[in-house]
Amino acid sequence: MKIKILAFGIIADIVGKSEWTIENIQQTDDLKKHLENLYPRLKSMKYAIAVNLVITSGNFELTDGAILALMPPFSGG
Amino acid sequence: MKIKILAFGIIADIVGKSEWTIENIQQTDDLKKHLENLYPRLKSMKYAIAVNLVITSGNFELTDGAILALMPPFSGG
Amino acid sequence: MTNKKIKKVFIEGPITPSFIADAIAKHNTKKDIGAHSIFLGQVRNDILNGKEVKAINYTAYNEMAEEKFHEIREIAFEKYSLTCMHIYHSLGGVNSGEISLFVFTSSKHRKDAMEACTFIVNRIKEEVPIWGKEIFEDESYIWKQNTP
Amino acid sequence: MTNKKIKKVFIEGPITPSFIADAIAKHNTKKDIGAHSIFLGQVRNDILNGKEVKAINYTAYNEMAEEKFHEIREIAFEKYSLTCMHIYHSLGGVNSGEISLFVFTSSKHRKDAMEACTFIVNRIKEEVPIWGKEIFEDESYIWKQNTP
Repeated sequence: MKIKILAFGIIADIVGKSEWTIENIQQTDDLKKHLENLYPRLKSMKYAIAVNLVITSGNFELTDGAILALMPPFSGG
Repeated sequence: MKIKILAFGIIADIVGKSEWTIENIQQTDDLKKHLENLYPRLKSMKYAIAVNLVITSGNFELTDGAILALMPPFSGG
Repeated sequence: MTNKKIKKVFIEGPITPSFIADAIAKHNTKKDIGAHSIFLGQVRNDILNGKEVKAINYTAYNEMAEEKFHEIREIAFEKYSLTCMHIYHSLGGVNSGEISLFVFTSSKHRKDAMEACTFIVNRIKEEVPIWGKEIFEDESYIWKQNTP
Repeated sequence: MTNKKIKKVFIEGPITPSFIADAIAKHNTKKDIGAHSIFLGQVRNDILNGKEVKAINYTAYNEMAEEKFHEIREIAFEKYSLTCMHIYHSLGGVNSGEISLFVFTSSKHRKDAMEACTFIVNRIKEEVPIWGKEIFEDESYIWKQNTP
């Protein structure tokens, strides 16, 4: 199972990339744990996770081919 | 004692002039009575009276040289 | 931030889009501004008794109107944290589809500019002695009545 | 009155006063409009840690942002009686003093245009995935945080 990940704003800076794929992650909580291990600064960050363009809440079950976006607070306008 | 009268909007149409002077009128109520006798359509009209640029309420005592404006409801914008 | 001098508000005829663009462009040197709020009043071709309004002819009690505009400016500057405020209103003929009122407020954050703009427009409609004569195609007219 | 097609919102670089003037001018054939409300977001030269912001560079999650803009449009058309609505937002670099957001609502009477404009601006700030990077004179930057 493959998930495409997009990172935006300060999160892209922290992880050093804005787009990559990841395998064998089933749920958004697993992904968060995985990323926060690799990039400890993420632990103190506020960010939302969108899956296939919809913002998720709680622990969200992922499906193969999902596009997941890591989004810090918006600052448009 | 002389008072200068200005009429605006529909009131200028009714009285047929927009500026004239009048003598021997002491109070705004007297003026209203006087005008409503001459122009009965004014009786059913809503209008404010400003004396020297300030809108009056109730019966207002006039002084020589006052400038009095007859103002129907505003419709700017 | 208040401005004690009486500013010119009345413009003969319609307020043009290019006049509005110039007013906006002038603010690009005021770099502490984060938000502009603009209100534009446009003349509608309302149908009244089966006849279409083709223009409004505006007259005002100029002396009192200028005092009122000044008063509204002062109150708005006191009430809201504004960097800039501009008010323009047409006198004379303005065709349907053309603009007769231009209120322009600027502030650091959006809330002040937006609330001040609404406040000013409402006050103008209520308190400034201006009258609009709605003129039909056949040159007949009626005196405009504002909706509250 | 709703418009089902996704309208182009993003503009590369700043939104110019002449672009705004053109948008206003196009409405002079829509003679049932009585009121336009416009909000403009301008880039401020804020001082942060002693350094002056000279520009903001905007990026977005385009696909999601376009859906969100569309959703906001639909809700605003349902909630308010509007004749027209236009939303433009910059992507890429916008210098301080330049305009990055242009929201434009039109209605018969002023209340709908004004309330819809405020509603749309608030929704954009809260819900649309756009990020501003505030760039200082020395090319260093910080990620912008919106005031609520």
